[in-house]
Amino acid sequence: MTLFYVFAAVAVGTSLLVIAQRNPVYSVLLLIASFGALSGLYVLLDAPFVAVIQIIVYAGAIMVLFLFVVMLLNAPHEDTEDDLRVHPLLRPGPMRFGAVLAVAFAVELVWALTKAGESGAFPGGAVSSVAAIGRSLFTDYAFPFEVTSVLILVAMVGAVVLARRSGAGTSE
Amino acid sequence: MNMVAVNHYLVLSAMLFAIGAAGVFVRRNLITILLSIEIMLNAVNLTFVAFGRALGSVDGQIIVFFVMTVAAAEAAVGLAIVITLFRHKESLNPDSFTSLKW
Amino acid sequence: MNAGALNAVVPMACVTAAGIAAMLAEAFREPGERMPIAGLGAVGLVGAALAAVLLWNHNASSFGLVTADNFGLFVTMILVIVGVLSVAISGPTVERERLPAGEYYALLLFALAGMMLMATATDLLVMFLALEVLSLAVYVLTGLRRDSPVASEAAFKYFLLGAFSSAFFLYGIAFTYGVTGSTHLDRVGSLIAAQAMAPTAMQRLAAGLLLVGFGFKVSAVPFHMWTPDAYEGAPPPVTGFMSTGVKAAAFAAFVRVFLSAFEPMRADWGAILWVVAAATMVLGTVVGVVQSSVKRMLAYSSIAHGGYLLVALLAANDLGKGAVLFYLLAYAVTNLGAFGVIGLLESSARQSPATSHQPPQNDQVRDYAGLGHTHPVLAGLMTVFLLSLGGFPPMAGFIAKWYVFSAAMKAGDSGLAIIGVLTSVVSVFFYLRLVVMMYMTEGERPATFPAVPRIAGFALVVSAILVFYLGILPARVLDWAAASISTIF
Amino acid sequence: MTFPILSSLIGLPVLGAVLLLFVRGVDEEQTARAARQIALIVSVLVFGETLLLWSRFNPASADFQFVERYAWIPAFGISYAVGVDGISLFLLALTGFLTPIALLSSWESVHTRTKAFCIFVLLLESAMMGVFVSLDLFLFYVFWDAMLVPMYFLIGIWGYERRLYAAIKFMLYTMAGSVLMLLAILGLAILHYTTTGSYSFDLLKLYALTVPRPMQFWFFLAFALAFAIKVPLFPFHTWLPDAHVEAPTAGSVILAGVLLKMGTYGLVRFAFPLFPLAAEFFSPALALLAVAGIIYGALVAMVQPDLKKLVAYSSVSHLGFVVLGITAMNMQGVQGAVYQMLNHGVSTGGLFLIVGMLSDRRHTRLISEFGGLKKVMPHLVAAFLLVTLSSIGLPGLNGFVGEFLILLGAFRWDPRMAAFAATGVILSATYMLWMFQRVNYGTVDNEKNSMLPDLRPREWVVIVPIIATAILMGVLPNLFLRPIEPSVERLLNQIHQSSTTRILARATEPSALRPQPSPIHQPPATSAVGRVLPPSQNASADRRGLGGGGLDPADRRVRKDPPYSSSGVAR
Amino acid sequence: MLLLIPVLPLLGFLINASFGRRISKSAAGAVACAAMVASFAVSALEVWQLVSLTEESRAIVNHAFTWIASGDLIVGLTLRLDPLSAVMILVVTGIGSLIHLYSTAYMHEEPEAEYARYFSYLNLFAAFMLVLVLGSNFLVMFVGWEGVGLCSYLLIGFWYQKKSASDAGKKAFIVNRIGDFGFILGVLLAFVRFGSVDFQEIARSAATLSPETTFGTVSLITLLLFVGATGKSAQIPLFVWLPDAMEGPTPVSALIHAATMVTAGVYMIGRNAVLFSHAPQTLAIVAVIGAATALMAGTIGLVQNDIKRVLAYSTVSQLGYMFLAMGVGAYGAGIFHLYTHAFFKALLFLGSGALIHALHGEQDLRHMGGLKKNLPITYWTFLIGALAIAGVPGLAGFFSKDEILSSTYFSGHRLLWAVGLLTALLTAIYMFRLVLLAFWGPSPSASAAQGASAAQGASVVQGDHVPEHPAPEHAALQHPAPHQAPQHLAPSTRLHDAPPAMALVLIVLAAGSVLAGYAGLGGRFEHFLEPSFTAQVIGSVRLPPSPEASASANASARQIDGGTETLLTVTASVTAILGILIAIAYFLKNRGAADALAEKFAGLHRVLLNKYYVDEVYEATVVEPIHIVSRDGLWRAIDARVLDGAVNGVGETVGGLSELLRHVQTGSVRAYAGSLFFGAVMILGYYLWK
Repeated sequence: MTLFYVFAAVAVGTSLLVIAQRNPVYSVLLLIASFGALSGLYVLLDAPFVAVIQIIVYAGAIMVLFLFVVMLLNAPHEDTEDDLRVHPLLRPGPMRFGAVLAVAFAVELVWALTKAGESGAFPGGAVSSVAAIGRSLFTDYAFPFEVTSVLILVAMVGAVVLARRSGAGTSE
Repeated sequence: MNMVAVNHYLVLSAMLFAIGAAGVFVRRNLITILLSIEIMLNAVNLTFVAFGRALGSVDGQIIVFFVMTVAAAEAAVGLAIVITLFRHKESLNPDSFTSLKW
Repeated sequence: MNAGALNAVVPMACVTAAGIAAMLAEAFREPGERMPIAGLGAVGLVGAALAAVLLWNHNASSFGLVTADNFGLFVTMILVIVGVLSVAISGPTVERERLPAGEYYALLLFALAGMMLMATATDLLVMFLALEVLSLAVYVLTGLRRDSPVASEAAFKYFLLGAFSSAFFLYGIAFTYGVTGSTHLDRVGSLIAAQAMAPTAMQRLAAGLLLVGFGFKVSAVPFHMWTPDAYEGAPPPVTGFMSTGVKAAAFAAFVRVFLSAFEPMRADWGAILWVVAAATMVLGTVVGVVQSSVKRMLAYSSIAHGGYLLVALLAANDLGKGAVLFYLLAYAVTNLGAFGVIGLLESSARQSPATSHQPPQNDQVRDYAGLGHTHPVLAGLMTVFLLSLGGFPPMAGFIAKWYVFSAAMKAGDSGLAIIGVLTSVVSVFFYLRLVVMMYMTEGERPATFPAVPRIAGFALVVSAILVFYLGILPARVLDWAAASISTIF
Repeated sequence: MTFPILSSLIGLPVLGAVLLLFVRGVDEEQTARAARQIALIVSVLVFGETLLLWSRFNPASADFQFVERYAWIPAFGISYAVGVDGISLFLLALTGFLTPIALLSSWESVHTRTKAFCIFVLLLESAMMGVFVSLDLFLFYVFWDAMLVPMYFLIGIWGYERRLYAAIKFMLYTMAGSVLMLLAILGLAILHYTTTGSYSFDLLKLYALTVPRPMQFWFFLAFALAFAIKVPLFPFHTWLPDAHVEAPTAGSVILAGVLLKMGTYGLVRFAFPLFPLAAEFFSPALALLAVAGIIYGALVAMVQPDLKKLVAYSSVSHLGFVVLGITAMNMQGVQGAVYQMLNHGVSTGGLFLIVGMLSDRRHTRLISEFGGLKKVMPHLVAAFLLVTLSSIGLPGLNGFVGEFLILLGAFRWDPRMAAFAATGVILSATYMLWMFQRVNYGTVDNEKNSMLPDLRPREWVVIVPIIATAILMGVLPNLFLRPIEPSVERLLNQIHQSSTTRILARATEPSALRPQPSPIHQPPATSAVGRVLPPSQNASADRRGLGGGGLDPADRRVRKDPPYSSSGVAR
Repeated sequence: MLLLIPVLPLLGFLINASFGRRISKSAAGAVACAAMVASFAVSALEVWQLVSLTEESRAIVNHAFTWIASGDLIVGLTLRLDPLSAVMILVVTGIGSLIHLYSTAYMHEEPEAEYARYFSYLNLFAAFMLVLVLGSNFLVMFVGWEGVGLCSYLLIGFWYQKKSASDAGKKAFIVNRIGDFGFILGVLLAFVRFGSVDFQEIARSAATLSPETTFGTVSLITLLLFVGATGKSAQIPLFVWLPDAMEGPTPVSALIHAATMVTAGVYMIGRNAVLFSHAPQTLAIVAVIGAATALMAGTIGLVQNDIKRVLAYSTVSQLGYMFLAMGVGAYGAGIFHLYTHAFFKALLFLGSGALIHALHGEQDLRHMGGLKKNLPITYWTFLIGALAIAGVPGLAGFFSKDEILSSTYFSGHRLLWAVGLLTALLTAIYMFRLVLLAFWGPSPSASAAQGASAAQGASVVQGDHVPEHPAPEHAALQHPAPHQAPQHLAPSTRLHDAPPAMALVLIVLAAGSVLAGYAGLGGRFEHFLEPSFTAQVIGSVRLPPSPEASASANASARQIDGGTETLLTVTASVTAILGILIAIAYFLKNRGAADALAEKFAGLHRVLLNKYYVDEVYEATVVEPIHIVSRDGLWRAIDARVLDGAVNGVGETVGGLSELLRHVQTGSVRAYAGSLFFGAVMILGYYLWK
């Protein structure tokens, strides 16, 4: 109960900080924190497997990739002087418009979800054993699993093709 | 033992989703924008897990697994695109890439 | 699990295998060695087509997640045609732009596989994965001209918005899952039907978020804004490919999800889609009027055509479903032809840094001045495609539009039909602008266009013949389209 | 199996066009010559076929003849159905007649891309033939729309200075009107589906359909709009002057000669018989527009400084007569309208030919640039005079017969309409003769005019058939009227029967059935409001040509049923 | 056989129109004359046949073929010869032949092509005129009706290089068309009312009706037909074209604008006598219009200085007389006057033509005088014509005029009778003014140069009698120095009398003018015509003529009151002689008095000289407004701005909207995402709100 609120607060707080940061390095790090909190929530939801891969895959792999790219690009801080050159629609006004939309969106969702008066409580028996997941993954979900392989192949090829140094990728 | 209702998780995920969506707008850094999208995907993951738990099935968790794969793939391609983009202009500001318009 | 259980995935397996083969071929190629990589793709596609033909009427299902029903197979056939034509017209561009051929064709084939999967998937999760496969591949294809800032920008915009909308789509799946406990369309459908009288808020959320996701993929207003930029930045064959293939796959899935699973809630999403369809048709045509870039103009035209497809989808009767299929086919053949011509005409866009902000050459409408003199055949083909897009008989576009508007009229939705026909009149204006340029304006400078490679030229002629075939003798294809929808709805 | 003559009318030009695609001479000049000759041969063959058709046409029959019917898109009840009746017979002949003339008229004036020119003319001919023979609404629409494309190219490539504007305006304006008709066609097919369980675009089946009243109104409006733009009916005419003026001579001839007829043909063939109730309701409004167009077109024509524009506006005026005749919906009105369509094709086609000859010589079409031509080119001016006279409806030439029949028909329906329309007779003489005087009479003030050559042999070949036809049609109109009559009769029966039976079915009070004598000089109200629901037989009887207003009822003798109202061809 | 009558001239036309340029002038003239003479011969033969028939069945019908058939409208190309048309064809072919003959000499100075063209037109005219009078139904008549209008147009504008000529031709055609407008409507109404356009059938149907006491359908039909007649026969308000028509060659004026075509209106009323008899109200209108026209034209004729214009107004005036006769129901008298008038008016015109011919184009009376010695044949024949038209007893005009006046008197229209009488007086005055000014008095040759310049000056001031340039002048036009025309009037120029062809014609016509009237002695002429004014025979059964019709038809024949009759005749004769005396007094004895009178009533004089300003009024109230409204209102404002503006406006609106909407596409990916997000929020909002 309490843990939920703690994790929730951490998740929301760090997420907000992610988007409030000018420095992408901090953003990445804060996001990892947020993922940690989510991982805790997964544990609360009787999903230890997801909690673990959340840490391993997400925080560990994906975020490191991000961090790597940030470092690679020697990512500058957001430059503000560009503001003067851009179209009026891109000035902070529209930015706020986006934020307002986000708030509206949140309100809509929250209203819909709370109004839906569905059973609050979780049913008893949680099926969360890694064995069950594994079995399901390689039987019922075998095909999607195979699809992900293609997906990753595509991502791999794509990333390689795009990120390769100029001139190296030509057919010659 | 767990007294928190599904709705709480759902509301939380909704808030996270909205935060992620907002991040696309408020930040002018491509990396941060990609991160915001990761927040959105994570919010969805939370929903899946919560529903899975509520429905008492493992499907939710398995879907999360696939989502994570997708997120990774997207991140890879996205970052690759960001790198090519950066090579052209030495900038990560999305608003400096507006030669295609109207 | 017997071998037969895999039948439904054979077409996409063929295509994927071809993609992998293309990749390997590239990898093991000696530098400078010419290799028919495109040919490999064609072989795979032919295999997929054969598979589709053999599977026709068998209603094969694999894993309970993929169903090769006639509907899906029809779309698969469209995608095969899209694939073959795209491969055929890509040659000159790949060569000129010095794109990595292996990767190019591999990605094209992977994207096609994803599209086929998306069209035949009966599970939302698989659909999502397929969507991602095709999207990622297309993002990369869009940005494949890495040294062109415009291409990178296009890829980036497409990617970012695509990812953004995927999140919404996924969120929609999540709610669907939450409401129904499944991502299987059958089960989703039956559960929603049970509650059709009073859909819960979460059901509505699910439908709404899925609409956003599909809306993005079919570039419906207001989710369309990536379209012109991505289309303009991508190499023309890729533009042609994504304007037809992605659209076909997305509409197939759209139809499958909304006309079967979410059909009971039609009263709700129908009204939304009505507005969206109307806005899409109007905006697509109206903004197309003032475009000076040919690709951009066709991008807006593509938006508008998406609107017509939405009209058919919205009609939701037997005619509408058939119309979607026929329209997709007609549009695919026509638009690929048009982009093929554009691809042939677009001269090398290799730019020095000084000119890096210039759009590719020969892309402006005025660059086509006098084409009717210098390249009568190309101009003639382009005219045929443009007139078909404008909906003139006796070309495919006319029959397609007629089918769509019949569906709308039958559904009693004359309002949309009227908007549709009027916008198609407006759209004629901008198609004709190009015709005017080609035939009725003298070129300022002697137009220097590259020679036409044989395969690409042949593909264009075949497209034109198909355009006329579908326009003059559509009966058989119409019957197929009608038959294929009857199996699932 | 008999020779599919109608299909060959459509197919032969297409074949010719395809053949032309492969014509390639050593040089441009040779290609052009070969293309012209082939196109001319093909079009003359087609004309010959139309004459053959005429000779084999049974003038006593009201039914469609030479019908060919093949399933095309069976799932939607779409068939390739073509047939010809008296109404379309001569329009086919007219098309066949004018196409070679148009080709000949451009023999020398078109010297760029001659091959393409010939191809487009042939394609246009094919589409026009298709429009007139289609018995399937879908097929009709296909030809209707397909015809726009070659015309667009003809105007856009070979036109004058503002050709692009004119071409696009022509295309978009016409399309804008016709797309709504497409929807109405679809609506009809769907109605057929809902009532019978199968789709059908077959005209004859749709004739038999009972269309609900409100639907009739909307559908009729959609059809009427399309046709009104095509005609063009005032105030939808503004595309016409531009298109006419900018089109090359051949384009103008075909445009005026045939294309405009499609609008009026459509009204007769489709709009009126398919939606009789709505036709009944809207015909006063249409007639009003027609009459307005007659007067307006004539007045505006009067002040035009440009010859082609003048002729274009005169077309507005003349076509107003045709529409008026149709709206009268009685024997003389409709027959006159059909006849006037042919007349207008011949006369105005001839005028455009003459104007084309003048502008070929002088490269201007401004009336003020000419003057005294009679001295220089007596033969051309003589031809000009005859064509002019035919256009203003001098008895003995073709124009009169049509105009008189139309006026008679209109008069029987509503004398006031006829009276206003008849002022067109005065005005047409005014503007045509004034123009004629300024161009041909007086002294040769402009040096450039003094050395112009008279009619060349090719021009003789072009203009003599026109004049001969004008005289033939004026002296022996019955040659043409006779085959037209049964079909018109059938059409009228169809319209009046359906509207009368429905009126009878609707009218419950007996009083509504009692014929009421119309008061003297008080013709049935013609305003839209007044004729909303003609409650009595009287109103519909009036429409059958019994002479509505202005008559005292004492003389029953002449008011007995005219032959076409009592017994018709059973359908 | 009947068909031959119009076909022969038509053949002449075809020959001259096709080969005229290639054959000599004499050949062309011969062809034309031969065609006419042959036609006359056939006509005579046919009339002989007709006369030999019994009175009850005096009609020859020749049905050529069915011309128009549409529903219940069946119109045959049918020619019908009955007494009325018999008179007409004789007049047309007879006078026509003479005028053809005359023309061969008159037009001799034209180049060959023009000469042939002239004769082809003339033949065509004759053909149409014969169709007009022989047509047995309205439509066939209308063919001729319009055809003669066309020929009139062509012949008036024969010298097309002269703007005034082509203007006059156009004016004639258009004014006639205005009349035709009424005519057509009349025909339509007649058909709707009677179910036929055949004269006989209409007459039979009408005969069964009783005359309309109120203004009914028949009145309307007849009134509309009469509108047509006013156009063709130059009656108020459509008379304005006829004086201008004098731009044509003089023989044309004689044939078309005096003897034949202009009488078509009268003939048409006569043809439909039964119908008109059933519409007394219309008849009254016809009578009043006729009388008013007669008077008005007479007053104008009084002061005109152009010799042909005087004759033109005289024609208008005489036509008014005929209508007066028709209007009072004296159809026979009207036709009788038509017949006599044909002789003397043709004579007068041809005489004036000879005069003009001799003077090389001079038409202004003020520049003539003392010509009787130089031109004796012309003078004497002209004098006979003048006496005839003035109504001097013993000559043709006397008999017919007297008939009309007495019929008018007996019909009870005393006021109209008075007007008729006054007109007769005026006729005598202006005709003799003409004779005296032209043939008597001092010769102006001594002051020719002054006269020429005075003519110029006068034309500037008054603008109504610009010297006209007939044949010789026209010939000059084609040569380099067109504006030296007045020099032809130089005193050295020999004046020579009419050449033989012309002289012969003049003499024949003069004889006719003397003798033609005797055909009407004792009402024989009317009696001969009478069957044409009643519902006609079918086969042998004769419908009883409606009493009213025959009553009015016979009004003049019946001796109501022998004494009054005689008195009336005396009055008419006295009036004619009085008029001649007045003319002698003013224009021979004391020219100054005439000028003084003109001075005294300067205003009136000017009004008359300017023909009551009718042309100007029409110009200002009809022609100009229509022109301005059409150009500035309809074309430039409504068509270009409103209608086309609306059409183009749609296009521009779309374009503008497009330009506006494209700028939403800013190029910023965040804005794009915003759009997407906005869409999502709206969709969900709608969903949840619903």
